[in-house]
Formats: sequence, C-alpha cells, structure tokens
Amino acid sequence: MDLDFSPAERDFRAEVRDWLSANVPDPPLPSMDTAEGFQAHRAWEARLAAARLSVVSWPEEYGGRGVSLIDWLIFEEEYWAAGAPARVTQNGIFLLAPCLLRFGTPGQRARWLPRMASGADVWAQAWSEPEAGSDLAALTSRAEPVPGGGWRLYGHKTWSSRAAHATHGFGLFRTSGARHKGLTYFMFPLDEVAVRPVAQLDGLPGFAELHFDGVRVEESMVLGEAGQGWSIAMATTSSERGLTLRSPGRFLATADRLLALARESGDPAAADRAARCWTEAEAYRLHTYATARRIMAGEAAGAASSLGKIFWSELDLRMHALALELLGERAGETPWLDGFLFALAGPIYAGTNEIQRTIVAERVLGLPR
Amino acid sequence: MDLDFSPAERDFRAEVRDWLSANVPDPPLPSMDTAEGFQAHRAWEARLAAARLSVVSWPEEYGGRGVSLIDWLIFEEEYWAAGAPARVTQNGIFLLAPCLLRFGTPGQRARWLPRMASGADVWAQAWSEPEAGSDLAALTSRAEPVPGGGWRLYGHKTWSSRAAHATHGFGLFRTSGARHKGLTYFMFPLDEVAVRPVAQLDGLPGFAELHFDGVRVEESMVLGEAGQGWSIAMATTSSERGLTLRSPGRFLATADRLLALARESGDPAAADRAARCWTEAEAYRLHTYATARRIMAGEAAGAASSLGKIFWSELDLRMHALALELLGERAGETPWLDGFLFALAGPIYAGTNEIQRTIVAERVLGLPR
Amino acid sequence: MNFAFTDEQLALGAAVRDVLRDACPPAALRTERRPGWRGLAELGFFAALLPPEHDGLGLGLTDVLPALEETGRACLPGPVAETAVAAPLLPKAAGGELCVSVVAPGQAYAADADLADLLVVLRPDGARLVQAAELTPRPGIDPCRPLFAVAYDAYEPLEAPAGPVLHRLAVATAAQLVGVAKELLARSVAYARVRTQFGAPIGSFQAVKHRLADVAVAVEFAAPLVWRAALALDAGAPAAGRDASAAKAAAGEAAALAAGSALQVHGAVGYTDELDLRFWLARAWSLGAAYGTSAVHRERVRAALLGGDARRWP
Amino acid sequence: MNFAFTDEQLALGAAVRDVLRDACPPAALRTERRPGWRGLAELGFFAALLPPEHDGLGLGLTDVLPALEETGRACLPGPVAETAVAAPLLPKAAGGELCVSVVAPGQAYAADADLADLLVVLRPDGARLVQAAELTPRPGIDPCRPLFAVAYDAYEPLEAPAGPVLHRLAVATAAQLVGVAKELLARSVAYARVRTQFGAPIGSFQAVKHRLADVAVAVEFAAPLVWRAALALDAGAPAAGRDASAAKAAAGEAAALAAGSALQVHGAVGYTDELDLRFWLARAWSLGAAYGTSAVHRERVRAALLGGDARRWP
Repeated sequence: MDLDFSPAERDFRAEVRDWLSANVPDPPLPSMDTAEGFQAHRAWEARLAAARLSVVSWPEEYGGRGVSLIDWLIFEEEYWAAGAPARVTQNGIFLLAPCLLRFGTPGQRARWLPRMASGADVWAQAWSEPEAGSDLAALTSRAEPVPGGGWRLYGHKTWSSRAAHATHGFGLFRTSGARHKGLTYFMFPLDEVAVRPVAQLDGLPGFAELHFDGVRVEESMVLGEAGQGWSIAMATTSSERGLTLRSPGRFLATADRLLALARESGDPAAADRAARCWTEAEAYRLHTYATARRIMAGEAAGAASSLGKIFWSELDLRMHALALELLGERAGETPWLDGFLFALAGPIYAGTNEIQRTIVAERVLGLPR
Repeated sequence: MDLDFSPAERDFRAEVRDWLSANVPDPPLPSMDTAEGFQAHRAWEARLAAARLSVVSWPEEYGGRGVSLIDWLIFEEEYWAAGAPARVTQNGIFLLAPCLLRFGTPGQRARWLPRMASGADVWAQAWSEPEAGSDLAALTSRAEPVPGGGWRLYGHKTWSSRAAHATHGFGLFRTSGARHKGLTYFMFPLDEVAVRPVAQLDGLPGFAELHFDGVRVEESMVLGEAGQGWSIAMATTSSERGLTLRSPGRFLATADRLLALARESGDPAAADRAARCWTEAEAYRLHTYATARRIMAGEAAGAASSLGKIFWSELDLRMHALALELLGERAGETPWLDGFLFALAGPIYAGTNEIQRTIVAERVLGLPR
Repeated sequence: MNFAFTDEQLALGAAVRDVLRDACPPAALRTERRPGWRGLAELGFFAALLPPEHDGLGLGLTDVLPALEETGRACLPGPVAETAVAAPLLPKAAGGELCVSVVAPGQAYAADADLADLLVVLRPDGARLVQAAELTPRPGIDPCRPLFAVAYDAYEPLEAPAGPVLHRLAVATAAQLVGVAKELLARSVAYARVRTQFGAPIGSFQAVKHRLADVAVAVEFAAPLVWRAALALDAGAPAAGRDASAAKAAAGEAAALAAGSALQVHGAVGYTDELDLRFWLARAWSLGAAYGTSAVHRERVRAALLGGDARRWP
Repeated sequence: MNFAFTDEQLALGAAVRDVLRDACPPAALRTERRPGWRGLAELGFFAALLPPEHDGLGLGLTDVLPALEETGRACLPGPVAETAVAAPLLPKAAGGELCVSVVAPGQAYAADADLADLLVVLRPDGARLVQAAELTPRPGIDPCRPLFAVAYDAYEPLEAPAGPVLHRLAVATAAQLVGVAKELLARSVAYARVRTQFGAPIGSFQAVKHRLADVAVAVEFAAPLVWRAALALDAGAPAAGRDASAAKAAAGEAAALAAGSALQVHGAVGYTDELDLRFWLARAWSLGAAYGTSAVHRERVRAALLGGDARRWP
C-alpha cells in the first residue's frame, strides 16, 4: 500500500496544471443552460480536445490519451482546482461513452466517440418518464421496428438534462412487454424530437421534455441488441454512481473554497462544519484512489458504488448549505447559489439515495428484500 | 396566550424547592438496581409521600394533592433541578396508575394507589416477550380461568424493568386467540413468579425475565374486562409517550449540566452542540406547557404524543453522547456514564422510535399504511 | 399560564387565511407582486401593532403570530413582516398605510425595496427613516422576494433603538417560516399519497414516512420557541434577544429541512417551474437568510448561553 | 500509487484473524484478560514494528493495519495497540516481549495497567519509562479494558518525542475501531436477518435497511482516512498529526454510529449480558475515548485547517 505518484503521474499533473492556468476562461463562461453559454461551453470543449485533454482516459484513436484511471483522477483534481468550466459534454462522456466502449460496435465507436470528445455532438440523457422515475423499469416509451430496417420511437421522456440545446440523446425504449428484458438502448438525433424546455429553480431550462411521435432512427442507433437495454443501462448507472460522474476533484475544490469562507466568517461552529466537510472530501478522494486501483486490477465497482453516490451527493449538499448559511443574502452574488441548486439534485439523480441505501442494504450487506 | 405562572403556582414551586433543598439525599443514593439502593430509593419515596409530594397530581384520597398538570410540571422541574433521586416507583405511578385511575374499580384504586404512592408496593412492567417486542400484539403468555374465580398465568415475559426487586407486576396475557381483542390486562404479585434478573450494560440487574408457571391471581387483579387489555395498554403507552413518563424537568437539568461541561471544555464546537441541546430542552418544556393546556381542556394527547417521544429520547441521547465526548475516560467518575447507558434505551422502550415515526406518518400526517 | 392562542388570535389568523385563499392563490405568485395586500390592509393587519389612538388594533407581536404563519403558508409575497413590524416606528399617519422595507445591520440588502414607500434602516446606533433611495437589484434565491442594494442621501433619525426592532422582525420572519415549513410538509404528504412507483404510493414506503415524520417533529418543536420569543419580546423579558435568535434559528432549520425533504420526495419535478412547490422552496431559503441565517443566530444563542445568560423565561 | 494492502499486509491480518478465531472466541471475553496474546506473540505481532536487528519484523504502522483491524473485530482485550506501538521505544530486550500500557498527555488513566510489565508515560516534554507504579482502579465503560490511575516515583527518560508516539497510538486505535465497527455492523445484519416482528425479518423493513446502510457508508469512508494517516506517519509527511486526528475522529464516530445502530436494531436484548454484543458496544465507546475523543480530535483538525495548514498529502 502506498500513496506515491510516479514521476510520469507528476509530469502529467504538471502539464494539465500549466495548460489550465493558461487557458481557463476568465471571467467564467455564462451558464450552459443559456443558448449563448451552451455555445461557449462547446467551444471550450473543442479547445480541451485540441490539447487532448477532453477525454484523457479514452483510447487515443477516439481522442484520448489512453491514460490510467489514476491519471484521470489527477486530471479531474487539477481541472476543478483551476475553476475550469462545467462539462457540457458530461452526459455523453460519462454515461454513454462507457457503454459505447463496452457494448458498441467498432463502427458505432468510430462514428460517435471522436465527435463527442470534441464537443461536435452534445448528448442528453433521456431515462425518466412522468410515471417512471425511481421505478425506471416501468417506462412505457416504445420503439417499433420499421420493415426494411430501423425503428420508430414513440412516447414521452422527461427531466432530460441538457436536452434544450443538445444535438443527440440516448435512452431506453420498450421493444417488448417483458418488464426488464423488453427494453432496448437507443441513440437518436434530437432534431426530429419535439423538445419542450423546462425551467429549473434558477429559471433556466436545465431540463427538457422529449416527445417522440414516430421519430425514425437507423438500425445502427441501437446499442447492443434489442432487449439488452436494461443491463446496458445498469452498467451505465453503475459507472455513473461509481467513478466517472462525480470525481473527487470537484468536491476537493468546493471544500477548499468552503474552508476559506468559514475562515473569513470567524464562526467556530461553522469552522467545525467546514473542517468536517474538508476531511470528508479527502475521504472521498482516498476512497476513490482505492476503488480506481481495484477497477484497474479488473474488479467491478458493483453495488459498492452506491456507497460513494450516497456519500458524495450528501457531502456536496452539506457543503453548499453551509456556504449559504455563511453568505446569507449575498449568496446570489457568488457561484455558491447555483452550486447549491445543482447540489440539491445530487441525492435525486442517478438513482435516488433511497434507492441507493436499499441497494447497499440488500446487495452489499445482504439484508432480505 | 401567556406564559405567566399564577401566584399559587409560584407558591407551590417555592414550597417544592424549599422541601427538596432540605431533603434531597447527599451523597446520592446507590443505584436502585442494587438491593441496598432499591431499599434506599423506597425509603426516599416514603419521605416524599409523607410530604405529599410523591404523586402531586393524583386525587387527595390516594395520596396526591389533586393539582393541575402545570403544577406537576413545576414539581418535575424542581425535582430534577435539585438532583433528587430517580423514581423507583415510576413504572407504577406513570404507567399503571393512569390506567387504574381510568379503568380501575373504586376497590382497585383504593387498594393499590395509596400503597403505590408511598413506595410500599413497587410495580414492574411486564410487556415484552422474547418474540413480541415492537410487535406487542404477537404475545403468547396466557391466562386460564380457574373454576370458581380467578386466573392462572402461564408464559415468559422479558426486559421487565425493576422486576429484580419489585413487589408487583402488570402486563398483558392472552385470554383468547384474537390478536388484539384476546388480550387481558393483569396485575400480579411477584412473589410466586420465577424472576431471573438480567444484567444490563452496567452489570446491574435493571431487567428481569419473568416465568409464569400457573401463577394464581384473584379475579380482582384484572384491570378492566377480559379482552380489553390492548386498548387499556394503548392508553397507557399513550400516557407513557405523552406527558407523564419523561417530563421536561429531567432534560432541563441535564441541559444545564451539559452547558456547564461545555463551558469548561473551551471547545466552541462542543459549545454549539450544547447550546442547541439546551434550546431543544427549552422547546420540549414549552411544547409540554402547550400540550398540558390542551389535555387540561379535555383534548386527548393521541398520536401527537409520538412526536414528543421521538424528540425527547433523541435529545437525551445526544446530550449524554456529547457529555461523554467532553469527559473522555473520566466519564465513569460522573453520573454521565450511567445516564448515557440509560439514555441509550430511550429510543427503544415505550415503542421504538421506528414505530413512533410510522405512527406520526400514518396517524398525524395521513400517509398510507 | 395558558400557552395556547386565544380565540381572538386564532380568529385573526383565520381571517388572514380566508383573504389569502382567494386573493393569493399559487397562480398569483407567477404574476403579481403583492396579491392579497389590499385585503389584509382592510383587515387592519398592517396596523395591528399600532396603538388604537393611531388607528391601530393595539396588538402585541404574539397576537399576530397565527396571522404571520398564514402569510408563510400562502407564500404571500412583498415585505409583509417588515411592513407590519415597522408600523409603530413610523410617523403617525404612515404606519399601517405605507409599504415598508428594512435594511438590517449586517444585512446588505433590502427585500422588495422597489415596492416600499419607506425604508427603515437599522444601524447599531439607531434606526433611520429613508424616503428616497437609489436601488440596485441584486441576485437572490427567491423570485418573489427580490433584493436591492440601497444608497441614500437624506434620512430622518427614528427614536426607536434598532435592537428590539430587529428581534421582532426576526421572530415575525420565524413565524412565517413555520407556515412555509407546514405548507411544504403538507404538499409533500399530498404528493406522496398520489405518486406511485413500484406499484405503491411512495408515501407507503418507510423511508418516505420517516423522513416526513422528522419534518413534522422539527416543525412541532420549532413553533413553541417562536411563540415564546414573541411573548418575551412583548413582555420585555430579560433574555428576549437570545430567545428571538433561538426561534429564528430553529424555524429556519425546520423550514430548510422541510424544503430539502419536499424536494427529495418530489424528485426532479419539484425542481422545476412545472410545480408551484418551487415558490415555497425559495421562500424557505430566502426567509431563512433574512435578518440573520441560522448559523448567525445559533452563534448569538451560544454566545449568550456560554457567557452565562442561561436564565429561563418564564 | 497503489492504495491497496499488499498480499503480505493482508496475510498478517489473516494470520491474526486465524489465531483469534480459535483463541479469542466471545466466551473468552467473559473469563480471560488476554486471550490469544500468546498466539499473536508467536506470530511476531507485538514485535512487528521493531527493526530486524532487534528481532522484530521491521514493519511500518501501515503494514499492521489489517492485523490491528482484526484485533478490533475480535474485541481482543488487553493493551494491544499500546504494546505493539510502544515496542520500538523500549530497551532492546523488552520490545515485543513485555506487555505495555500507556499514559497519554491529557488522558488521566492507563488502560489495562495491571497487566502491563512496563508503563510508557507520554508528557509534552518527552516520554518516560516507568517500571513500578501504584495503580488505583477507576470506573470505566468497558469491563474488558479497565482503567487505572497511576502514581510512580522513579522513571527513566526515553529519547522518543511524545507527539509521534501519540499519533501512532491514535491511528492504531482508529484501525481497531474500524474493526469494531465492522463487527457491530455484521452482528446487526445477522440479527436483522433472523429476528422476526410483524411476520417478517426486521431486516426487510426500510428503516432498518437504511440505518445499516448509513453505518456501512460511515465505515467505508472512515477506513481510508486511517490508512492514509498511517502512511503519512510512516513517511513523516508534513501534516501527519492533523491526518492522524482526522482518522481517529472519523473512526470513533463510525464506531459510535455502528454501536448506536446495533443497539437500536437489537432492541432491549442488545442492552443485556445475555448477548455478546455488549462487548463490542463497550469497546466502541472505550476506544472512542482512548487517546482523545472525537471532539478532541475534531478540534485539532479544525485548528490546523483554520490555522492555514490545508495541505493535502499526497
């Protein structure tokens, strides 16, 4: 057991840090949920990609550097410490891409991954439906085969992050009646889907509803095989909950900012809460190093990734709530208010924390269903 | 709305305070779970009774003063503030007596209440069985009628507080098969019951197991009618959870001691936790004044008493846990360690807090079963 | 000792509720800045704390607690507590007639200042009355409670010391927060009864039940602290300022818990403009920050208690 | 970067587990003071931190973490961490052979001092070795970890500074606490699977599931802080003392949460001598208080971080 970074890892960290310090936009970009901010974020992704820093852990042929998970964690630490922009590509690169890499055909990977890495395509997730949230397998949107090949999509998806401005979407559609085994994983361009933006608490359309009225998609837009959608999606949500969606770097940067705020406040009880959060962000970082090592050794993250989802989402919320208590009515002038609104969704998305606790209890601890 | 004590209430408070300051034993009595301590506590009850202070809210004919609930709360505040001994009679006076007063015959009340008030009889509760804890209605101990009158009790009760030294017990026994309506409320002398003391965490027999092998009881030991036991017991647990078992005075005294400890420690984060606890003890006191007024106006405490049980039991545990953190290895030299062990049981007894939260959700909020 | 609202106190609350049910439905929150204000003014609500000789109702803060709670339940926009609490400070004719916003010490901004006829500026050395000010909108969390930075040249000194006014404002805001928390809880319960997942209403799952029970406990035990603080302020009790801080902190935390739980129970839909829930969420947070966040008030309670003022009132 | 125990480190843990499974079953906790110690000594466990030239295994604190965790899982009585950690301080022959108890600064009492051949007294100005002391039993929470007040006349100064020893003891105790917490969780799960109420195992109720899931989260994220602290101490990293405090606080709180949850899941039976559970409950609390409670260590972390030392290692 050690915590020593290799010379190559230290060099990589230095390269990332230098590049970011020369390139991170100042002032920060406008919100990615505005049309203007969306394009600015997309342009930022293109710059990242040009430096081969947008998807460092992917194979080189798709725009990455083929580096290890540890390097990816280093990249993330530096990225968030530098105050770099949120990733408008995140649904694609963190949710869809792992599935494409594992279940996609060589043709699908070659067609979609490089464009995703450069921000040329921006993908929205489309899991939930009005009557299928936590109970995702209850979804009713369906795909009907078209004679001669391809499919038509019907139904109504909701809470689709980024869909107001994105170019493509991915999600599950029913191709037969079986609850889990009747689901198929589709990718689709958004241009023929009826997209109704939905304003969030901050007044910006971070969500959208998607209405499918026979949207035509090619056969090549099916990921894996018909009926495999549930198991592919579960692999996705496992990576979503595991390492890739919320790397520790994000929370380390937040914890550092929170500590500075608490120091300024002079309130020792607030300082105690901030110090706890800072230590917990450290715990998440260290835990992730251990998990990354296990994954690099070929083990699956599995149900244990639910432990991480519970931990980081509630830590993030606690940190932002404390910041708001320290800032009072000045919070709106800082990034903490937007951060708080975003953190509020953490215990809900990617499987609510109620679902996660049940997974931990049943699959990690072995309690009866 | 006001919070003004009347002159009579102020006079009563002064009388209680003066009497206690002249009479509270110093040094404190040994634990009531030792044979010696039990007798010392019983003698203390007799002194309280001689001053007509053991059961102030009972009618005068049974040893009380017939004062209001507000006066009783005043008595309790003074009692605990004075550091007076824990009440060895509490299972009787706080659990059985309310049922006797409400459901007992005049003969039962006259026979049992005065002896309970003076500590001549000390009552143990006998609700739980090995397979019936939270699920009390699953109990299997039974009573069989004896031709010519009276009953014989059979079965096995457990976690019976005080039973190691008490003189009498009360509990539910099955007189027919119906889950709730087959239960009957019995009182019984402990001298023919096989009592096996059970050591608690502190090594003292705060619990006992009771084995009934045809223990003979008279007809007059049935409280209410055969088959009414469940509804009578629920009235008991309602008062147990409501005002009478854990009056605010106890927690106010604990909060004051905790504040002093936190002040000494010089740790501002501990001071914050202590100040919160102190404020919460105040909230419980004020809430209880409001509840007492409602009960005095003829309203039932009902399911809302579950809110109080959750609040005081978790507050008590938080206060003692903080004290232990401040005292470290010196805790054993203070009353805080015993207090902590006792507080640990608070979220378990009188209906676990899981049961209480479900009651609040279903009966107060109206969520579906 | 009768720690329960009188019929008159409850009747004022019920009258306010009736006015707001008609005049301040959730739809009004999307279009109006001061729905229901006219009806409340007709009830005399904004002049409630004025003495009768100044055409007021001559009530104490305690008397208007149920009414203030109703304004929270209805999510009534506008500087409600400010206008009601500031009335006795104003020149005779103005109290109860004019809309007032307040700048508190340590608070940078005045809420709804653009609606206000007068500004009361509380400073450690006393209160000031400002008739004309330059307002600069500042970003906040509550679309129905916009914030403004305030700059002014002329002001009139007021005789009232700033401290008690601030305590009364904090307690009045705490009473509103109790109402906000109760409404958030009621909406969560209503949603949990009808929203079905896994073939059952989500309110039948223990995790949801116990979470909402915790909210009920928090609200149940915050409210008496608010009532006591109002009584203590009305009576000029010795530790009334400390008790006001305890009330504001507890009510703010109860409302924040109710808001977080409401969002968790509603899931993603609670986060959006589709539901009215967002108005109460925003109000819980904006009033939680008004006149001192819970952290600020907790610190004040701690300083008083540790400094040795652990007197209980009564 | 390989933040995972090596095969050797895990093998030592497994060897300790095997010894204790046979020699320190729960029944032994009721009758013996040092069950399993002979077997551990034969493994070289108590000399693990001694250099090979002193007949030790030449290991670092990190290397014995899995073994220490196993001593917690087994609830092994006796001054385990004290004897292992103090070994390198002692005169050559004594390390690894003699049983050691420790008096820490700010800590009034020495645990298991009546079993100890030697006492190490840590004082701010340095460490002392005490051969003979007068012991007075003091009341404590853990029947298997009795406390003693210590009085002595003669002592031998030790060269080691007290600070690093204390940090190592805190981290070794934290590793034991992780083991105690894991065993409490395992016993809670096992009981919840078989205890039936309302016609179902109580472990099928969401309230029980989610409570135990919270324990699993707390333990899962305390452990890496303990591992990091040991590595930092072994490496002489700059903020190692702060990281040791973070580890002790997190492990102590995780164990306290596991203990409270275990008791709640077991109900009244967990509170009694009838079940072995009480040994682990007592150990969670006694080790939680040893070498600084969580409150004490949280204060140290806070002081370091607020004072400006927010360096991360690595």
